[in-house]
Amino acid sequence: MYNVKVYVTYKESILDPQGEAVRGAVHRMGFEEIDSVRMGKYFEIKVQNHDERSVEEVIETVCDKLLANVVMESYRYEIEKVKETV
Amino acid sequence: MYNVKVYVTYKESILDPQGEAVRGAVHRMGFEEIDSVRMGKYFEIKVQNHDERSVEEVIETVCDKLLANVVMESYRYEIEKVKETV
Amino acid sequence: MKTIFEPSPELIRDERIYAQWGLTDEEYQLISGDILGRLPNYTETGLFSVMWSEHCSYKNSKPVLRKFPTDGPHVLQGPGEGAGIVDIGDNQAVVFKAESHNHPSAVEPYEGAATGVGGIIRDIFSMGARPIAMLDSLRFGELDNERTKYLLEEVVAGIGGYGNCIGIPTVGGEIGFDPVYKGNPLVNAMCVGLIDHKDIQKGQAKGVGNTIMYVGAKTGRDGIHGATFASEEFSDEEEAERSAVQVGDPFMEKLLMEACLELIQDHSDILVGIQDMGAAGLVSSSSEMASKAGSGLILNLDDVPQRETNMTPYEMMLSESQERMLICVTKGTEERVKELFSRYELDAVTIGEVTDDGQYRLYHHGQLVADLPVDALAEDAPEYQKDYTEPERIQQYREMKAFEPKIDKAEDTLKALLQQPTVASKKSVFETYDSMVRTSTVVGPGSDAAVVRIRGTKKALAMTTDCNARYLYLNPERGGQMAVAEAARNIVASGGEPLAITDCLNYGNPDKPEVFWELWTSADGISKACQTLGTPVISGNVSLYNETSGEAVYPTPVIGMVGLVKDLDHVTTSEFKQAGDVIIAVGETKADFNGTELQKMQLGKIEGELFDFDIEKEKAVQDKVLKAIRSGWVQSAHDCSEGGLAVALMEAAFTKELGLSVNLDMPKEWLFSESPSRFVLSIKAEDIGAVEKLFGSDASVIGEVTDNGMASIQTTDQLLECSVGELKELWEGAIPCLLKSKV
Amino acid sequence: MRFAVIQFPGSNCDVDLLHAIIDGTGEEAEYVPHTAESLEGFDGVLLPGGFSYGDYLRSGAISRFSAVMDEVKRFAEEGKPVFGTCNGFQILVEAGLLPGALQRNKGLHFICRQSELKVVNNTTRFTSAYDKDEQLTIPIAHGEGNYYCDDETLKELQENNQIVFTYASENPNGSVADIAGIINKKGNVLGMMPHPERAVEDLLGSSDGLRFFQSMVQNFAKETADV
Ligand SMILES: Nc1ncnc2c1ncn2[C@@H]1O[C@H](COP(=O)(O)OP(=O)(O)O)[C@@H](O)[C@H]1O
Ligand SMILES: [Mg+2]
Repeated sequence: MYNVKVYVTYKESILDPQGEAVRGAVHRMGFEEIDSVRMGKYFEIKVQNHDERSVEEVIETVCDKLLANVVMESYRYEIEKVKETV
Repeated sequence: MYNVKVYVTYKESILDPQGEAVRGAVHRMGFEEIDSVRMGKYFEIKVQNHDERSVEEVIETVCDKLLANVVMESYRYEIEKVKETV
Repeated sequence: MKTIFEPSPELIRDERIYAQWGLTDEEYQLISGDILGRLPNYTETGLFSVMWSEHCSYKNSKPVLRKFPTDGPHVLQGPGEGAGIVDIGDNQAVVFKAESHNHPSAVEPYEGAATGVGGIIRDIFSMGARPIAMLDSLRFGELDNERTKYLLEEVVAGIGGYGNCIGIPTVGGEIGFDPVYKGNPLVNAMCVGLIDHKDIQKGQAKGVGNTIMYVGAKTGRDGIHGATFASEEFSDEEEAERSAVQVGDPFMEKLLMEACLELIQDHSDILVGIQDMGAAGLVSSSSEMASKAGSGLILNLDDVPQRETNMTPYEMMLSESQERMLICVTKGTEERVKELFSRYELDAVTIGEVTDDGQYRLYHHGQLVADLPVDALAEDAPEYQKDYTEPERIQQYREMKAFEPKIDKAEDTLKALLQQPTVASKKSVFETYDSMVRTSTVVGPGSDAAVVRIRGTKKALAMTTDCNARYLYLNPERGGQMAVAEAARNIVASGGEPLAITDCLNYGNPDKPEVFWELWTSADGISKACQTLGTPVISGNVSLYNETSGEAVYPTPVIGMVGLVKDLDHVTTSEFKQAGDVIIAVGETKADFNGTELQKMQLGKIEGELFDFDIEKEKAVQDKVLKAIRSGWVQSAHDCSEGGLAVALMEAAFTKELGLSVNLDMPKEWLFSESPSRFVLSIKAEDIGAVEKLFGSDASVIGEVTDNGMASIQTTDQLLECSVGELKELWEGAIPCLLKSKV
Repeated sequence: MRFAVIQFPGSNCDVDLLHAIIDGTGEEAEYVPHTAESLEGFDGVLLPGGFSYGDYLRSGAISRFSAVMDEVKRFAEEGKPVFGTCNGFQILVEAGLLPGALQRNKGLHFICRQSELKVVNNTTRFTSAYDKDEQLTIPIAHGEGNYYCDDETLKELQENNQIVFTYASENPNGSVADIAGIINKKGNVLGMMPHPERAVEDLLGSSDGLRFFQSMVQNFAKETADV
């Protein structure tokens, strides 16, 4: 069993209207020190598998084809093996 | 300057329809080994500040009041100090 | 700071860098010779390449567009501005235009469709009009693969995402499916606005010393060369190099729209001109505004609001960041403008001024980085008369024997047809659009044309988009006529009188003589129909190079039509209203099967000579139907299109799940013929006499509406009997089912 | 009766509410910007539908920080009527004026269509012109209308008769207990996902929403007459 965390964010050059709206709100709340906010997606995925390489392959494909649109988003992930408790 | 990462996810007890939809899509792609998917939000925030404690306070307030709806979501964050390059 | 390498003018010439941006050798020589008398620098070459692209200059399509009738007594603004305008009386006018966003949507369907909607909305409010409705016309490949399903779902989500958020109801549209659109879907959006005559704006920058201001979102590097990119055909290898897509921000646009409308309506004393930044953003809007007014312009690029650092003049001028507008105001009134926009939490920034020497000058970091005659950019792109040849298939089709469908049981054929995605209910799609916001939608999606009332009057506007591209593929000229006729038929069925059209001409690569022939001859057909129906072309959009790996889409000139409903009492919908009403078939049914949904279903392709069409006859029939509606005789009216009479009858029965009992003097196959110029009406029994008298031989009573929930259709060789509820389930379930099914 | 229709940046059903009041009930209504610092002179407050701040982050999450929301809270504390539809409901919930939260629709799609509602509580100042259990046709148009609250809150809502409307035929969004609209304990703040302001004319498909606003007006008239 693996726990995978995937982070999907807009590429640097792409407008992030949501992040901008949050930044505006934060400023209106009085937190002027917050310089910039970028908003992205976050996934926690549990994978049933026993072979580390293939988990990476699976996650890579899923990110590439489904979770991110690589034309405008980039992603990164962390794979963590979980001890099975029987 | 601080880089802050905030993760907002639905509480365990709450159904995550988007995560469920992703899981369905992943299975249709043939990746049956993916057991569960939870989807959340991810924020990268830059804070201009010189006093560590107060950054935490700021982020705590922003998360509590804005970034997460604590009725159904929980959050966690990581604060990282960035070396200023002059 | 990183320095950006820009090739020198000599290098641009020697390495033919201009060619990568789509300029030909001749065009480059024209620029460096007659126009400038020197070599253009990097920025200047970029400006020319984008302004002289097909998308901005219409250099290949201008001769085609010239065929269209664009005048009429009620036309206040024809093609040439952001959108066309038609008078509807009472000092009010309707403003509308359609636009394609095919290529961006193929790359990033959600944002491509969303920004398409955003762009067409800006076209409408930049004229001074309040946008009141949206329509969308979509084409996809067959729903038999994950990619197409994804495209459909994301495009629809993008259209809804933008339109719902900004609060303009999406009231109608159409979706068709054919394999030719697989790699190159069509995403066309149409926006309709309402305006008082006094508020009509022009995109012009005039008056020496007047101020050019920039309002809305900041400029980033998004979509650079989007306009030239839209003018190039895709090849699979290029996929990786495609330029960055734009992300839409409907919230920003909502604020921008309200602020601009306030500026237009309440501050006409200081506003000189306004234009949206669409394709080729800043350069196209600013140079067109100056060129139209015969002025010159100076822009200070350091003052352009920038989202990213170190942007070059080239990048700023060509960026296609969304939700931006350019305005020209009288000198000295900048503070008033700023104050107005700041109430909407928007910045308005002075970036330049109007001059009188016809030069277009850009300054950056204190340096003059471009100095060009503005007309050369905006007006003087060369025009090309492309070669055209009739494609071979057309001759082959002429020689083919007409298609004869094989039908055992008409019921099975009907069921299968109702589940063809092009025929099937689009409810699962249009329910995701807010079709009711602004509480004026009298007839939303699901009937023929949509109807939006004009508050404070007894009038309403009927609107629709239509194009059966299969007919055009078999015969572009006749098919072009039929597209306009079908749109008009939908308007008339809803109780409206057709006013004018907008068009979105979606074709393949015009460098191919066969493709150009399709464009050339279909324009003849569209023009002829427009003339006969009295509906001039008041705006439109050309999208060429719709090909993947050398295969062009069907010639698809989507027609957006708006009609005037003179009295809300005339509003008519397609569904049967009550049992006992008499069903009337208007128009003549023949064995017309080439290019039909039935042929496609049975053969897997369309072929043969397209059946006959008579636009004069069409006009006569439409006039009679409108007259019958206005006389108050018509309970329901539905136009007969894909799938023929059987499908039209069933669609009329579905909404209220009423039954029908019909007796037809024709063989069962003809139930699915797509003979043009037909309607299905239902009327109260007491009006039979009046209706028969009006129509004469153009219509016949074929049966009645029943309340037993059964469809019973007797033909000369078979009785079709089936539960309406069961058929409806198949019809409504078809697309959701295709989307869910695993392949 | 004088109504304030609050305009948040991105509200888009403000015009519909205004017309529902003026054309539908013949009472007065005026737009009030989100920056307003007073609601003096108004007898009722209406929070419109739309996409305030684009519904970015979460619907209603950003609007609740608007200046006018402090006033809306004060107005509500004074026992005066506050009504939020759709995005207005979301804002009331985010602002803590009503319990619970609104999640994305179960089917993940925005849905716009007529819906059938049941009047569960016709004893409120917003629903007194309806019969108990009467069925109404009122449109919905939302992407995040899936009402959520924990079991304890639900129990409380039920015990206090705070559930005012439920979806009658089908639950379009996955709401807990088919909830379409709720009211606060005090009975003066009501939020619902459906749009009664879109159902005040037969021409547009239904006029079942008209009595909602008429209830507000009648009850206000009664109260002021009593004083
Ligand atoms: N993409 C769409 N967006 C909105 N409405 C749509 C869409 N596709 C179809 N519709 C609606 O569905 C109904 C039937 O469409 P269609 O079959 O194309 O009608 P017709 O053939 O009579 O023009 C129309 O009311 C139309 O507006
Ligand atoms: Mg029709």
